[in-house]
Amino acid sequence: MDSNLLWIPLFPFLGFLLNGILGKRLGNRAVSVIASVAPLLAFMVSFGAWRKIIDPASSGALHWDGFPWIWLDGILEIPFALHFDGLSAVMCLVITGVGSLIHLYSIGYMKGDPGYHRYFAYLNLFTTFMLLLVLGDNLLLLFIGWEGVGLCSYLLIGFWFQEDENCAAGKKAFIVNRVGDLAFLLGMFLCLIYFGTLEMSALTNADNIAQVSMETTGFMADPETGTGGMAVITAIAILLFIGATGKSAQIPLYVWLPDAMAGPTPVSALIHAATMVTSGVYLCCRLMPLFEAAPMALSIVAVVGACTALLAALIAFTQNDIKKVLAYSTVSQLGYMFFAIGVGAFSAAFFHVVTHAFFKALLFLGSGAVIHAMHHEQDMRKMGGLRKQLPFTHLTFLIGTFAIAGVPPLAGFFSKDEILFAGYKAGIMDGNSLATMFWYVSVATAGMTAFYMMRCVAMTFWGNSNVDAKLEGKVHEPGGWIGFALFVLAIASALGGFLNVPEFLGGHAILGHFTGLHVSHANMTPEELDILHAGEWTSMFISLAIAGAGLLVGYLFYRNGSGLPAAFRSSAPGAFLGKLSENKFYVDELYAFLIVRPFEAISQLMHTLIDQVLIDRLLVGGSALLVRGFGELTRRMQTGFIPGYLLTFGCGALVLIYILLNQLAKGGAQ
Amino acid sequence: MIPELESFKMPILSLVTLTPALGALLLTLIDRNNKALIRQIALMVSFLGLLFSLIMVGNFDATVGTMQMEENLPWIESLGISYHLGVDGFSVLLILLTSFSMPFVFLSTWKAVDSRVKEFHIALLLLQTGMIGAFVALDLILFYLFYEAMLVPMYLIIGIWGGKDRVYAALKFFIYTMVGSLFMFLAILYLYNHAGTFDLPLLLERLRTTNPLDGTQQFWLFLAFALSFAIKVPLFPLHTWLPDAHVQAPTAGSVVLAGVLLKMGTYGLLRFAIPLFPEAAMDLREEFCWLAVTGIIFGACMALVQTDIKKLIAYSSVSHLGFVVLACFMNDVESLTGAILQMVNHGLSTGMLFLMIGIIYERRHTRELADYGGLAGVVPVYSVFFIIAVLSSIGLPGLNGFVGEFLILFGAFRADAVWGILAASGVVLGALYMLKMTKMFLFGPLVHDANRNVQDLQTREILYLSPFVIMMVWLGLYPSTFTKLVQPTLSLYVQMLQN
Amino acid sequence: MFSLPALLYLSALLFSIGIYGVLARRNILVVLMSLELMLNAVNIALVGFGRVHALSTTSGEHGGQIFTLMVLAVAAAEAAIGLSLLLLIWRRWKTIDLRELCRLSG
Amino acid sequence: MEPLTLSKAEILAVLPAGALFVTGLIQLLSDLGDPNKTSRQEKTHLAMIGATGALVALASLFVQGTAASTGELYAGAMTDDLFGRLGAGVIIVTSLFCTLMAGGYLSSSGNNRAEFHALVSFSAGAMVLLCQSTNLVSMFVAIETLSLAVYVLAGFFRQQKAASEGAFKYFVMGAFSSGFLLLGMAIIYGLSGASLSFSAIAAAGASDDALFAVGALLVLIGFAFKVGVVPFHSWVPDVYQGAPTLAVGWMAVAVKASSFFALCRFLYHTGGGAYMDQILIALSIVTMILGNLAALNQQSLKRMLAYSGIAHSGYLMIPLIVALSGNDILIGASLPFYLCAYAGTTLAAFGVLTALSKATDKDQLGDLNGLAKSRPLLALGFTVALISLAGIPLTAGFIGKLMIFSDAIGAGFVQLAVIGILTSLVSVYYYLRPIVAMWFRDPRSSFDLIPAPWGVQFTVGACGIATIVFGIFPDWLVELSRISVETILG
Repeated sequence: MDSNLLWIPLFPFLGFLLNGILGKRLGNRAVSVIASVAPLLAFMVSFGAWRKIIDPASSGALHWDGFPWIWLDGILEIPFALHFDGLSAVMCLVITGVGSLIHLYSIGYMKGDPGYHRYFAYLNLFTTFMLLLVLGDNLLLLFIGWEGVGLCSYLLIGFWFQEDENCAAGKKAFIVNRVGDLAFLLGMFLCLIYFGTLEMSALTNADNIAQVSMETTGFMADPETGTGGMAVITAIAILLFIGATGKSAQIPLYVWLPDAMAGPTPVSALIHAATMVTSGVYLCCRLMPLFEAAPMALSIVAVVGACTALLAALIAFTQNDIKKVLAYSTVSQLGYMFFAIGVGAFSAAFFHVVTHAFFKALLFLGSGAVIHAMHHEQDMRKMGGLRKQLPFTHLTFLIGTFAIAGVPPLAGFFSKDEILFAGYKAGIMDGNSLATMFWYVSVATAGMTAFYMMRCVAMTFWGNSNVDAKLEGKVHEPGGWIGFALFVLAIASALGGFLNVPEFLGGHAILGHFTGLHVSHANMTPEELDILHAGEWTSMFISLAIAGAGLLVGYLFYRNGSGLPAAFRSSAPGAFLGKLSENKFYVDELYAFLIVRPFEAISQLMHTLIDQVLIDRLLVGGSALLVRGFGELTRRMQTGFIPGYLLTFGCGALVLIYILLNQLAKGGAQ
Repeated sequence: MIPELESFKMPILSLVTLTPALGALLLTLIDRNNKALIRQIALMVSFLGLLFSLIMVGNFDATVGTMQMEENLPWIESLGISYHLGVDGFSVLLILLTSFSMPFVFLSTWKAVDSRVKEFHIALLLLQTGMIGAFVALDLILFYLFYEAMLVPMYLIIGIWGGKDRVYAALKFFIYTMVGSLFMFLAILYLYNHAGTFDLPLLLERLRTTNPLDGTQQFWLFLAFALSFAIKVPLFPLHTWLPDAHVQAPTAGSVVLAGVLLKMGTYGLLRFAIPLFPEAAMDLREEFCWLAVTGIIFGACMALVQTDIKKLIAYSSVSHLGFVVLACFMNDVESLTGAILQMVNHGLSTGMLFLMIGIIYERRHTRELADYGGLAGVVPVYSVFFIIAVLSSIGLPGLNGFVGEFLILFGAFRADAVWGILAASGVVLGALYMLKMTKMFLFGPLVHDANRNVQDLQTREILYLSPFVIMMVWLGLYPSTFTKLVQPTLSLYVQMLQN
Repeated sequence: MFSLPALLYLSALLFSIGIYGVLARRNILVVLMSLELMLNAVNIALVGFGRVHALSTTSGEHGGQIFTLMVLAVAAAEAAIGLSLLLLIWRRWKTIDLRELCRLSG
Repeated sequence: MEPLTLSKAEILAVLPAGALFVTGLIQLLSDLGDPNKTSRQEKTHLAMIGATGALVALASLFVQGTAASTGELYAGAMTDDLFGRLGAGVIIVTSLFCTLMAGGYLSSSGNNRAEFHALVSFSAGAMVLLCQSTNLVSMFVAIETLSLAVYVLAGFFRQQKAASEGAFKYFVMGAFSSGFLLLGMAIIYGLSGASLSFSAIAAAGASDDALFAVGALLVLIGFAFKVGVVPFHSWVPDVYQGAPTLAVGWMAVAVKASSFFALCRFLYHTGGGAYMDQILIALSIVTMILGNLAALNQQSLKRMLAYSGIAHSGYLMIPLIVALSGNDILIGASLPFYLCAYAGTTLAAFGVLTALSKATDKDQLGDLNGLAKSRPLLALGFTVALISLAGIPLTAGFIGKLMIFSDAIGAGFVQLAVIGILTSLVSVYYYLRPIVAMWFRDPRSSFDLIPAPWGVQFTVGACGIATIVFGIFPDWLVELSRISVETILG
C-alpha cells in the first residue's frame, strides 16, 4: 500500500489542469515551467519508487489499493489501483524521463505558437494517461490510459486544427485505434468471464492460466454442440494482440501512424515513437505468461510482427518526408518487437522498447530540429548538406541512425541483436521452418533499416544543398532546450544498450531480470549453454554483417553524386517496386476502397432506402396514408342525398333483421 | 447535514414530484410580460426540485433493494387506483438525473425562448412533474397518467417553440407515442381484470402466486407493454419520430427529450414489462436483443451520414439506447447496472451536446454541419466543453460513458458473443460519427465569414455546462457512489427473475 | 269478424307500403304521407293487440288503445312539423324534390 | 275503477319535467305578444329560472332517499330512481348551460325569439321524462316530444338554406326511425301479453320469444338513430353542420344522453332478447370504426365533432354489451359516467364554437388558427375538451375510457377493447388538428366573440374545470354511476 504512487500520474495531471484552465492567463513562461516540472516531479517520484523496489529487502513491487472503481460488491470488483513493479518502473522512468526531455525540447520548438498552453496541457495529459497505462493494476485501468493516450494522440495530431489534413489524421488515428480497442475490450470480457477478474496478478498466475487452458468449450463455439470455436486462452491472447496492433501500429492497423506525423514533431517523438506506440508491446510483456500459454497466438504475433517490419521498411525506402521515414521506421521497429514476442523473447522485445524510446526519440527530435531550422520544411529533397549548418544536430542524428541500424555498442545493437537471436533460436536452432522463414525476413529488415536510415541521413545532411534559396543563410543550429534534449538523448542512445548486456557478452541482462521477463538459463546443462552461446555469437555476426551491409549500400546509393537510385528506378522491376513503395503499397487506397467508402455508401443507401423510404415513408407514412384514405372513403360515403341516407337506414335495418332471423332460425331463442 | 425524513415526516417523493407542478400553478398567476420574474421563479422551483431530490437521495438506504419512502394513499378507490409512490435502485438515479438537468435546462432557455415565455415555463415544469412522476409511480394507472402527462407539454413545446417543420414533428411524436401507450393502457386494464389491482408490487406478487398468466396472455401483454416502451426508447425500427422531433424541438425540448424522456422507455421495460411478464420476456429475448443490436449499428450508420447536427445526435441516441435495451434483456446485475448507468450517462452527454448545439444555434441560426468548421479557434472554451461532451458520448474510459458501456457490453458478450461483438462495434462507429462531426464542426479551416465573430461561452453558459462535466468525471472515475445505490435492487430483481 | 292475423297482415302491408313510399318517392309531400302511413300501420297492429289483450285479461287492460291514441297525437304533431318544414323548404329552395336537398355532405 | 289519486312520490317525480314544460309554455306565451317587448335578458332569465327550478325539483326528489327506487309510478309509466335522476341531472344542467350561452348567441345572429328557449325547455322536459319512463307508451311519447322540439331547433335559423336542409333531413329520417321504433314496441306489446311497462314485459317472460328479439331490435334501431349509431347515423353530420351551433351542442349532449339512459333502462329491464349482445357488438364495432375514420379529414369542426360523437356512441354501446352479456352486471356502471364526462367535454367544445360563431359559418378548422394567442383561455378550454375526448389522462374522458375498456376486458370482450383502442388512436389525429391550429399556427383572422360572452366563457370554464376535476378525482361520480346502475337492476 503506497499511495505515493498516485503522485506519479497526478503531477502531470495537475500540470494539465493548471495549464488547461489557466494557461492563457499564466503566460507562456509559467506554462513552460509548470508543464516541464510536472513530468520531472513524476520522474522523481518514479525514481524514488524504483529505489524502493530495488531494495533487496522489499517485495519487488509497490502497490496502491486505490479506491473502488467499477465496483459491484461480490459480482464485479474492479478497483482503481496502481501497481509498480520492475516492468512499470522501467516504463515510468522512460516515460517521465524521455517525456521530461521532450517537454523541455518543446519549449524551444513550440515558441510563439498561439496554442502554446494548449499544447503543453495536452502533453501533460498524455503523460498522465501513459503513466496510468503502465501503472494500472488491472487491464481496465490500463485501458483508461490506453484510450486516454489515444485521445491525446488525437488531440495532438490535430493540434494545428486549421488544416483539414491534420484533423483527418487525428481522426484516423483515433478510429483505427478504436478498432483495435474493440478487440481489446472483447479480450477483457473473455478474461472477466474465465478468470473472473482483470487484475494483472491473476491474469499472469500460472494456476489460473492452466485452469483456463483446460476450458473445453471454445470461444465462439457452436452453442448447441459446444464444439468448434477457439481455445479460450488463444482467443484472449489474439484479441489482446489485436488491441495491441492498433496502438502499436501493426498490420493491419498500422495505417494511422504515418499520418500521425501531422502533429508537432516533439509529439511524434514522445507519443508516436517513444512511448504510446510501445504500449502494445508493454501489454504483451505484462501478460507474458498468458501469451506464453497460447503458442498459436504467439506465432500469429510473430508473423504479424515480421511482416509489419518488412512492409514498413519497404515503404520507408522511398519516403521523402523526413518524418514519414521515421514513422515507417517506427512501425518497422515495432514489428520487430512483436516478432520478438512472437518467438518468446519478451525480454528482448521490452529491451528494444527501451532502446527504441531513446534512439527514436532522438531521431525525431533531431528531425524536429532540422524542420524547425528549415522553417517547417519536411521534404528531404529540399534539404541536403545541412551538416555544415547543423553540425550538432547532424552528430546526434548520426548517433541515432547508427543506434537504430545496430552498430555496436550503441543501444540498438544490443536490443536488436537479442531479437534476431531469439528468431535465430526459434527458427534455425529449434528447427521451426516458419520461424526460420520469418527470421530471414527480420534479418533482411535489419539490413533495410540500416539502408533507409542511411538514405535519410545522406539526403538530409550530406551532399549538396537543395535548400530553398530563401531559406539559405537562415538555417542555424537550434540551441537551448532543443540542444539539451538532443544531447541527453544522444547519450542515452549511445549507452542505453548496456542496460541489458546479454550473458554471453559478459553482461547480466539486468533489465530482463529486473522486469522479470528474462528467461532463465540456469537450468540448462553446460553443453546446452555452449550451443546456445555459439548460436548467439553466430546470430550476432549475422546481424552485424547485415547492419554493416545496409549502411554501406545506403551510403553507396545516396552518397554525393551517386546515380544508383536513379539507375535502379529506371529498371522495370525497380520502377514497379519504387512505385509500390512510394504509394505505401496502396494500403490506404485499399482500405478506402474495401471498407471506408463502401461503408459510407451503404450507410447513405440505408439512410435513404431503409430509414427514409421503407420505414418512414412506406411503413409510417403509408399506414397514416392508408388510414386517411379510409377516412376519405368513409367521408365520401356521406353523399348528402336523402334517399341515399334513407336507403342506408332501411338496408341497415333489413340486414340486421335478416341476420337476427337467420340466427333465430338456426339456434332458436337463446 | 441532510434532514432526516423520519423526524420531518416529509412526503418526500410527492415533494419531488409535485413541486414543479405547483411551480407551474404559481406561474399562471404571474403577469405574462414579466418575463424575468417568470424565468427566475421557474429556475428557483427547479432548484427546489433538485434540493428535494438530493434530500431524497441522501435518505436513500443503499443497503436494501426494496421500495423505499413509499407513499400509498387511496386515490380513486372506486376504480382501485391508488396514489402509490416509491423509489428503489431503478428509479433513484433517474429521478436525480431529471431533477439535476432541469435547472440547467431552464438556464439555457433564458435567451433562447422569448415568445410565450410563461407558457413555455409552465409546460417545462409540468413536463418535469410528468417525468419524475413516471419514475416514482408504483400504480400502473398512476404511471400511465404521468407517462401520458409528459406527452402533452412536450407536444406543445415542439409544436409551439419548434423549428420550421414543427407541426409535422410534433404530430409524429404524439401519434407515435400514442400508438404504443394505448396498447399498454389496454394491457394494464387486462392485468387489472386478471389480478384485480393496479398496484405494481401487489400485481407482481399475485401474478407469481394466485393469478398466474398463461403463455399466450403473457406474450400479448408483454408485447403491448414492450411496444409502448420500444417506441419511447426508441428501438429500431420504431425510431423515425426521434430525428424529426429532435431537429424541430427547441433546445430545451431536445435536452429533456434526449436527457430524460427516452429513458422512460428503458425504465418501463425494467420496471414493468420484464418483471411482470418474465417468461414472455425470456421467449422474446432473442428478438429484442437483435433489434437492439441492429439499432446500435443502424443508428450509428445513420448518424454517420447526417448533415444536420441535431439529427446526427438524434441518431446517436438511437444507437446509445440500443445498448440499454440490450442490457435490459440480460438478467444479470452487471448489465442492468450498466443499463441504468448508461441511461444516466446518455442523459448527461446527449443533454449537454444538445445544450451546446443550442448555444451555437442561438448565435448562428443554423444546424448544418457544412455551415461550420474551424470554430475551435474562434470559440476555444466552447470547443473544450463540446469535445468533453463528445468524448463522454463515445465512451472514453475515465468519463461516464465508458462505465455503462463496459458493463453492458460485458453482459451482452457473456450472454452471446455475437451480440457482444456487434454491439461493441457500435462503440467504434460511435467514435467514427462523433469525431467526424467534431472535425467538421470545430476543426478545419474557417471558411465561413459568419463564423468569425461567434461569441465564446458566457459565464452563465459555463455555469450550466460545468455541472455536466463534473458529473461526467464523477461518474467516470467514481461510479461506485451511484452503483452502490443501485446494486441491492438489481440483485433482488435478478433473483426474482431467476425464480 | 275479428282476426288478429289479418289485422297484422294489413298492418305489415301498410307499413311496407309506407317504407316503399319513403324510400322511392321524391316528392316531399308524398314522403310525408308515407311516413304517416308507417305510423298508422303500426296503430292497426296496436289496436289489434290491444283488443286481444283486453279480451284475454280480466283487469280491463286497454294499453293498446291508449297507445294508439298517443301515437295518433304524435303523428298529428309530426305532420304539423313536417308540413311546416315543407313550407320552409319550398320558400328557401323553391323545390319539393327530396333529391335536391343535398348541399350538406361529406 | 280506482279513484284517480296521486301519491307524493308521483307528484315529486314529475316536478322537474313539469317545471321545464311550464317554462317552455311561458316562453311561448311571451312571444305571442310583441316579440320585442320582452328583452333578450328577460327571456334568458326566465329560462334560467325555469331550469333552476327544475334543478331544485330534482334535488327535492332526493328527499325520498338517495338510492332506492320508488317503484313504479303512474301505473308503471315512470319511476323515480337514481338512474333517472342522474340522467335528468345531466340534462337539466346542460340546459342551464345552454340557456346561459343562448342570450348572446341568439342576439348575435339577429334572432331574438323566445322560441329557442321554449324549444330547449320542452325538449329538456321530454328528455327528463324519457330518463324516467318505464313503459313503452311514456317512452314513445317522450322520445317523440323531444324529437319534435329538436327538429325545430335544428332548423331554427329559418333564413338559412343549410339549416332548413339539415332540419328536414333530420325530420324525415327521424320520422322514418320512429316508424321502426313504434313497430318494435307494437311487437313487444303484442308478445308481452297486455303489458306495456318494462318490468311487466320482463315478468311475462316475453323476452324468451324469438319474435321479441325482432321487436327489441326495432326499438334498438329507433334509439340507434337518435344517438347516431352506424348505419343509422347519416343525418348526424349534416344536421350538425346546418343547425345553429348552440342547438347542436344541446343535441349532441342532451339527446344522446337521454337516449342512452332510456335505452340502457330498456335493455337492462327487458334483457334485450336473443342475440341482442351480438347485434350490439357488431353495431358498436362498425360505429367506432366508421365514426373515427370519417372524422379524420373533416375541415368543418362541427362535422368533425359530429363524427366524433358517432364514434363515442360506439364506445358507449360497450357498457350495454357488457351488461347484457350476463357477466358481472355491475360493471356496466361506466355508461352514466362516460355520458357525464362526454356531456361536460362536448359542452365545452361547442361552447367555444358558439363563442366564436357569429351565426354558424365559422366552423372551419382554419378559423381556429392562432386562437391561443388572442384568446388563450378559450383555446385552453377547447384543448381540454379535445384532450378529454381523445381520452388522454387527467381528464374525465380518460377515466370514462378506462372504465369502459376495463369493463369490456373484464367481461371478456377483448376484441372490442382492442378495436376501441385502435380507433381512439385514429381519433387522436383529428382531435389534435384543432389543437395544432389553435396553438401552433399564426392567427389568420380576428376573433370577435358573440355579445355577452361571459355566459359562454363561464360554461367553457366550468366544463373544462369539471373535466379536469373529474379526471383527477372521479371517485364521487364513479360511485354515483355505480349506485345508479344498481338501482335499475333492482
